[in-house]
Amino acid sequence: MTEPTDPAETPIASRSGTPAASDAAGTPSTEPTALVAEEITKSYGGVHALRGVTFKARTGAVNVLVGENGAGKSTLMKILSGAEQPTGGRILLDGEPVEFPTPREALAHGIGIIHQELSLFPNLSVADNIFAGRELHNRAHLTSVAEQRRRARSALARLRQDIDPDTLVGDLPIGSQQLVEIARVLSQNVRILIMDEPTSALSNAEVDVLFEVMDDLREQNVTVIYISHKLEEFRRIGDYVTVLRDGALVAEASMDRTDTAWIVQQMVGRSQDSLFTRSASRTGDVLLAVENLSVPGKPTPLVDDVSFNVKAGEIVGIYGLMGAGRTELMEALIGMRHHTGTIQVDGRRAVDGRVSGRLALGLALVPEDRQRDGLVQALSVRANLLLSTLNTLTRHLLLSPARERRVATGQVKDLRIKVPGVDAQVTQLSGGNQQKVILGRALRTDPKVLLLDEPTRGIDIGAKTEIFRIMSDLADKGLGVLFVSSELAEVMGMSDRILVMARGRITADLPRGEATEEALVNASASTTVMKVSP
Amino acid sequence: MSTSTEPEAKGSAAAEPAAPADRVGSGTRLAMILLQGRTLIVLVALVIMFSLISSDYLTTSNLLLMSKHVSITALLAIGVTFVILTGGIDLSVGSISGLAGMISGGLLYEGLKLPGGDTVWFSTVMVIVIGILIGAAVGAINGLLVTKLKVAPFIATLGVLYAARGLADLRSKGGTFPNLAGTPARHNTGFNVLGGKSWIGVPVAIWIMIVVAALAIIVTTRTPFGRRVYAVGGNERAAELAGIRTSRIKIAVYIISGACAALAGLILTSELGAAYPDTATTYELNAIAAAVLGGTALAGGKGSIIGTLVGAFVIGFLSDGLVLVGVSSFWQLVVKGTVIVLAVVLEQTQERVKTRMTT
Amino acid sequence: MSTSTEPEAKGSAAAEPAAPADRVGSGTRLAMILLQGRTLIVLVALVIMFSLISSDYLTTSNLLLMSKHVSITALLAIGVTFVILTGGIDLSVGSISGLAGMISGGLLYEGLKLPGGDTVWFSTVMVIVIGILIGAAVGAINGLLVTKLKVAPFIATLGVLYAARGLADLRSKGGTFPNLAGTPARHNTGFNVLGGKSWIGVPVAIWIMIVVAALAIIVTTRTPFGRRVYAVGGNERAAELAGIRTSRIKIAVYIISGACAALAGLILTSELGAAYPDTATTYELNAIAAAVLGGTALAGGKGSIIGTLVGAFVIGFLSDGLVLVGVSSFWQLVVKGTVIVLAVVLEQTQERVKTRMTT
Amino acid sequence: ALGLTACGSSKSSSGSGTSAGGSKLIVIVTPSPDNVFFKAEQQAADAEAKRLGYTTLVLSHDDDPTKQSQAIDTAISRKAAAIILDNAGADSTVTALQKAGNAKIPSFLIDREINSTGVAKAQIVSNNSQGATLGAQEFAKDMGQSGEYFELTGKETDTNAGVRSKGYHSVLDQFPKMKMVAQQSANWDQTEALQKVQTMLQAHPNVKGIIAGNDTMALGAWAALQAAKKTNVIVTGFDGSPDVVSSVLKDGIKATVLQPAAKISQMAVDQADKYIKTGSTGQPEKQSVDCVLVNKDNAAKVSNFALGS
Ligand SMILES: Nc1ncnc2c1ncn2[C@@H]1O[C@H](COP(=O)(O)OP(=O)(O)OP(=O)(O)O)[C@@H](O)[C@H]1O
Ligand SMILES: Nc1ncnc2c1ncn2[C@@H]1O[C@H](COP(=O)(O)OP(=O)(O)OP(=O)(O)O)[C@@H](O)[C@H]1O
Ligand SMILES: O[C@@H]1[C@H](O)[C@H](O)CO[C@H]1O
Ligand SMILES: [Mg+2]
Ligand SMILES: [Mg+2]
Repeated sequence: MTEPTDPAETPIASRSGTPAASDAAGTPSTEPTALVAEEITKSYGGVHALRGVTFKARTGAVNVLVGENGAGKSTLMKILSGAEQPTGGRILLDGEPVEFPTPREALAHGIGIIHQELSLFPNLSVADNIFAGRELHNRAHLTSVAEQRRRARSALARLRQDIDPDTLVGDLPIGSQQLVEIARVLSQNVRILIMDEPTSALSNAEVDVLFEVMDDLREQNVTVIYISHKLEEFRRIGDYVTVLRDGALVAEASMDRTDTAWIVQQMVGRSQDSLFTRSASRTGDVLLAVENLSVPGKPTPLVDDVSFNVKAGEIVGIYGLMGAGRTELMEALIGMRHHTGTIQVDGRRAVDGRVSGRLALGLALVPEDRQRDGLVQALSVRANLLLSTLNTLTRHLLLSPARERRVATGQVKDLRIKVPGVDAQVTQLSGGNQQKVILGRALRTDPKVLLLDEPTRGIDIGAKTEIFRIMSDLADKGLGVLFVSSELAEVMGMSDRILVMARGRITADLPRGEATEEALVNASASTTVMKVSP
Repeated sequence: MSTSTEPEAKGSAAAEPAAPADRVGSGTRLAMILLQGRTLIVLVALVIMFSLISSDYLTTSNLLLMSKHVSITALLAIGVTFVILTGGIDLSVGSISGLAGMISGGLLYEGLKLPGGDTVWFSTVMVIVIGILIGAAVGAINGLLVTKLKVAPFIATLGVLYAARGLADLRSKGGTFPNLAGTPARHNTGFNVLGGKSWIGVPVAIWIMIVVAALAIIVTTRTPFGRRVYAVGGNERAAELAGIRTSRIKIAVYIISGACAALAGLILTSELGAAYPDTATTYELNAIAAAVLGGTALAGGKGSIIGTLVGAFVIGFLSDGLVLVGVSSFWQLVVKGTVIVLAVVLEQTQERVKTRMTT
Repeated sequence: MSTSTEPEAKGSAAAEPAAPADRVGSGTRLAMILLQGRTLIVLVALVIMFSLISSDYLTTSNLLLMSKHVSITALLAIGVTFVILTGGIDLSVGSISGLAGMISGGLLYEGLKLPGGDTVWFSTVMVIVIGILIGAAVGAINGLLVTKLKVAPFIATLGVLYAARGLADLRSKGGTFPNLAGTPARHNTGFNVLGGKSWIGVPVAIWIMIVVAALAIIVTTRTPFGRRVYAVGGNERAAELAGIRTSRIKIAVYIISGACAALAGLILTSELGAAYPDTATTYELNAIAAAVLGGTALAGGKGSIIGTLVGAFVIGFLSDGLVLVGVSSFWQLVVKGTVIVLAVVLEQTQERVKTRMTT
Repeated sequence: ALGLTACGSSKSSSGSGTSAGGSKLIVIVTPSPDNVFFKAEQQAADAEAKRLGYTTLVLSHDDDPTKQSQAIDTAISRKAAAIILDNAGADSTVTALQKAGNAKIPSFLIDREINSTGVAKAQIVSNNSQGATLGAQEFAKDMGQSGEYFELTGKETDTNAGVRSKGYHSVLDQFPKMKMVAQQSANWDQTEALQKVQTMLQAHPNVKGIIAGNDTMALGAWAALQAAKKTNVIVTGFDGSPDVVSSVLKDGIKATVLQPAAKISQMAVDQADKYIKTGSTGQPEKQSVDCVLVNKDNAAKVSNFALGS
């Protein structure tokens, strides 16, 4: 089932796609279906998230659901798991109509879900998280702490994780949190398992383990519904694929009858030709020079004596495994973390430790966790876009809404952000468009060096391509771009130069030509420090 | 990773949109805001009800009087709204009113006694300015405690609630400054203007409320600072990353709150013609209630000055109405509590109906 | 979707870990909790300081007396802690104490007057049970307002604060029930045991506090219900998605809070030997302060009953100590405010030092 | 050093023996001193006690019986020789005083009575009923025995509030042309009186007089009248506080009823001293001191709650 991982085959880098190999007609209709969503519609006020979708999940198979950001995938899953109520349509379980007014009823019917936005309790231990809502207790109704701990450990062991069940979930890196959430639903012995982008924060090795577990589940006749934006991944694990576009089902097929190009075409509604590839721009002077930068941490520094530079017109990728310290490096650069060492931007040395000082110097960061660090959820798209540059918009000390709207609308057009209007609340946008809003805010500060931390996490191919195009355009205009990614294909396709981090250190600095997959993977597991001359 | 859905935020799901202005043209805008106002219906209902019971309720003079009483709550609530918008809370406003009243009252009554035995007298304007500065300074202490020493706002301002009240007591050793008339020779007469005089038929206190409210509306909806206040309350980390100096913003809102509280305290003192240390005790609850009633979410990031004003009017018009129609003070409490809760419930029902209508 | 980082949560970053128990063996566990206690150092410092000033402070009889005073705050604060852990707030506890005291006091003093003209008398135990049930019922109203009518907890409980106090007033038309001794024939003597008697030398009020605290500790740390309380406060949406009936949990915590408040009110009433409607006015602030001082985060999900107890002891031992050594009531306020803030600051410094030590 | 409370240092109190009988500490507990009446009480008691060689601890209960009970606990802890108390509630004070009694600490009540005898060694109060009659008669006279008036009553839990209101009505109800058009409690509080009177004036703009249960409320009422430019309305208070007396002199408030606050405090301390030394006060428990009407005629002779000659 494994697809070749040659980057040339992945849609990001492929120049031209094969025309549709098969059609929706290839759908086998004889397979037994465990769960059917029939003619489901869902509206949020004026937004029609789902328009009469009939989706079938085949028993004992991995049913992949794909589609662009905002296609309605998560909404459909929320309805199937009782977290949302459909505006119309019905759900059939083994042919019987069922209703799930709350998640409890869905759970009672053996439907478990891993939500796209983690739904964990940061204030509780791993074991408490795994058993939240179905705590084990003895006859005196006291929690069976030891038993919970034991079972939590074994659920995690199934994912080959050695996380202490007593750790607070809030203290875990986001990847481990995702694994805890997976362990939780695995320990529920569900017969239908919904996974909404479960691997968005996982390393390749962890994904491999997860897929082994999914194979086991398939053996046990568990029905899996799997959502992902990572093509090579879901092609590897999926049995069936269903494509949603703009809230409607556009195609479904048996996975082996499809190819990448066909899927992408169904998703975006156009052929793959328009997808983007980077051609390197000319590099100029050093714009960002970092020397001996360290971020203290326990037991070892989170960032350990790192030196590197980024030149004008250059896109530098930082690859590494989760926990390598890349986010901490980015946060130190932007002034969100205490650090030692020197940072120079375009020859000017950073003295002010605050974010405002770093912005003034010409740095801007698009953070990894857009919900936590990027968006002000209660504010409009416009307010979010303009938040860093309010002072440039005043006349006589006052903001002019008309002017704000004009500027924001321009930015929305430039970045092709899909919005109902610039005054819409930012949470009404899909993930990819939210990401573009944050990118737009960073760009408005006129950065010399743009810092992007996992800029494509959880966003669809179309949006991904656009973000790459923007990065590339910026580099062409003479900006420096430093971006963190955990996806090999992505760093290799987009970077002019690749830094690899491991345990807080830079372990490789490879120009595009020398950056083979093997070299990157080796360096990411390495402990030897690369000496980089700035 | 997602943090908890703050229940307050949920409870006030019906809150007005964060920045209610600049949706539509300024003409319709006001109408929309008023229609959206969560408690406006309650206010109208109250006025109708009381005017049916008593013909003295809906008279110009009574409306002016009630508005004058409202101005105290409104000033406190406007200041507190700034703080709540950033996600903080200010319990110290009542005490700040008391302290500012005592400081200014003392300056008018006995001047500033220097260690040498001399006494310095300040002009009325100076006395008022000093009172407001005292409020701003106490607010700054709140802000510094919250930002620099990282004390939770509830605790920081609760501590200041006690300490400021204690200082107010200490100023006069518990006693009252009974006479704030001043003497012409010292240029400190006329303090009674704040709370006792009118201009074109409208009490000065109401004018002050109008000016402060107008400024606050402009600041919250039309200035970078105001936008930053919402951003800090909406998502502090994101605000920080957007280059906003969140500490500065927070210190600023506590200063604003302190200054508003001091102004309210001066008006109260001026109206009474006497300063006593217990002035405005427990007024913080009314102020916070007005803000929350007006749609400000305690979790921060949501609310509006107009909403707060409506909230303050509901509380004030209700209290005065009950006295006017002669309800016993026990029933006053019961009715007040019930109306506060009902106002929110009613508003939410109305919101639900509206949502249903638009879908 | 993740909501804003609640500033309170940040302010109390030094809070004890959510579930302090079940980390390590129960022997070391207590030691760890005590060492971690954010305010314990302050408590120890207070005791040392006052005993140096006055030899009457560190005597058994004074410690018992102070602990008895603490028991009121502690009972209120334990109940409030449950509510705060879910991310709510309960401002009505003081009023509930007053109402429960008046209801029980009235039953003892004049019985239940039936419309027909007859009077029903209840035994002391029944009177106490009724008082507690009244508290639980008012708590249930809070819970229903918050969950079913989606009123923000601050507003819902503020409304109930006023309404319950008004009802307490109405029960006696503002008057006091002067004599709660009961008569043997009616089996309603002995009410004074709650607040006035001792058992093996320790006042009954302290025993009640110990029992309630022990139960609360078990419930919060060792029962599924307790976990769910933390879960609801930590991430309400996630709790909902995990199949937890968040409404039930919330209603339950308000009932617990109401019942605890009623118990505190009964002890107060018993101690005074008379029920008056103003009993426990503004005690809610002290109760919430104790909880927050003890490390409970107002954003919910973080805190512990033990922390709350320590918080209550700090507030009580401080107030009593200041009175005992004869500090003027004005300075008492200033010192109280300062110490509350300092306790949090000190604790945070200590946390920072600890983090530094472990790195 | 700053406290008016000028309390005795703990050294002297603990050094003076272990038994209550040997203590030289007198604990003085009153409501909040922001009413000058209580402040005068405190100061007079404090001065008298010091004059007699006692150390003092001055506390205030802010009209909260629970706080009062804790203050009495403190007196017990400090093994006070006597307690001088202006109490927080006629009924809710009894148990606390019994506690003190059990600890062999005698209590001497001033200003307000309790609904129980045998608990305190003395209850020295001004004759509120007699004073109210005086005030009401003067009020009726100033009103010309006809017209609409308001009454501001004090805190319900304070017996004085009820006694005074009753005393007022025993006189005023005899005049058929006098009509009480509104009655509200302002809880002895100045601001509350101000705002309530303002509102009452809306409903009854033609009111001719306001009779208040004490002087702080009378001052609040007067401020409301000044703001409404209705200074021809007749106001009568109760206490004889300096601020009202000076208002009387300036043709503001018409009259008040002087309670000899200082004298009552002194009497209580003297009797406490006698009791400590001899085991008896030599007086009946309930003692009432007559009040004096203060109006324009004699106001100049009043100073600090005492009528000079
Ligand atoms: N609570 C809501 N209020 C309004 N609109 C919403 C809400 N939730 C989702 N939507 C809208 O519904 C549509 C579908 O959203 P959904 O989250 O299902 O997309 P998705 O396919 O999961 O996208 P992604 O790949 O980005 O996760 C989007 O247009 C989104 O903006
Ligand atoms: N709360 C915490 N306590 C202890 N260690 C932590 C904590 N949070 C993160 N770490 C550690 O900090 C390091 C960096 O974590 P992080 O996952 O942010 O790195 P990263 O390279 O940015 O990875 P990612 O690919 O997820 O962005 C890791 O060693 C991680 O285990
Ligand atoms: O007698 C006193 C005074 O009149 C005071 O003004 C209020 O309280 C009463 O008890
Ligand atoms: Mg989704
Ligand atoms: Mg990272």
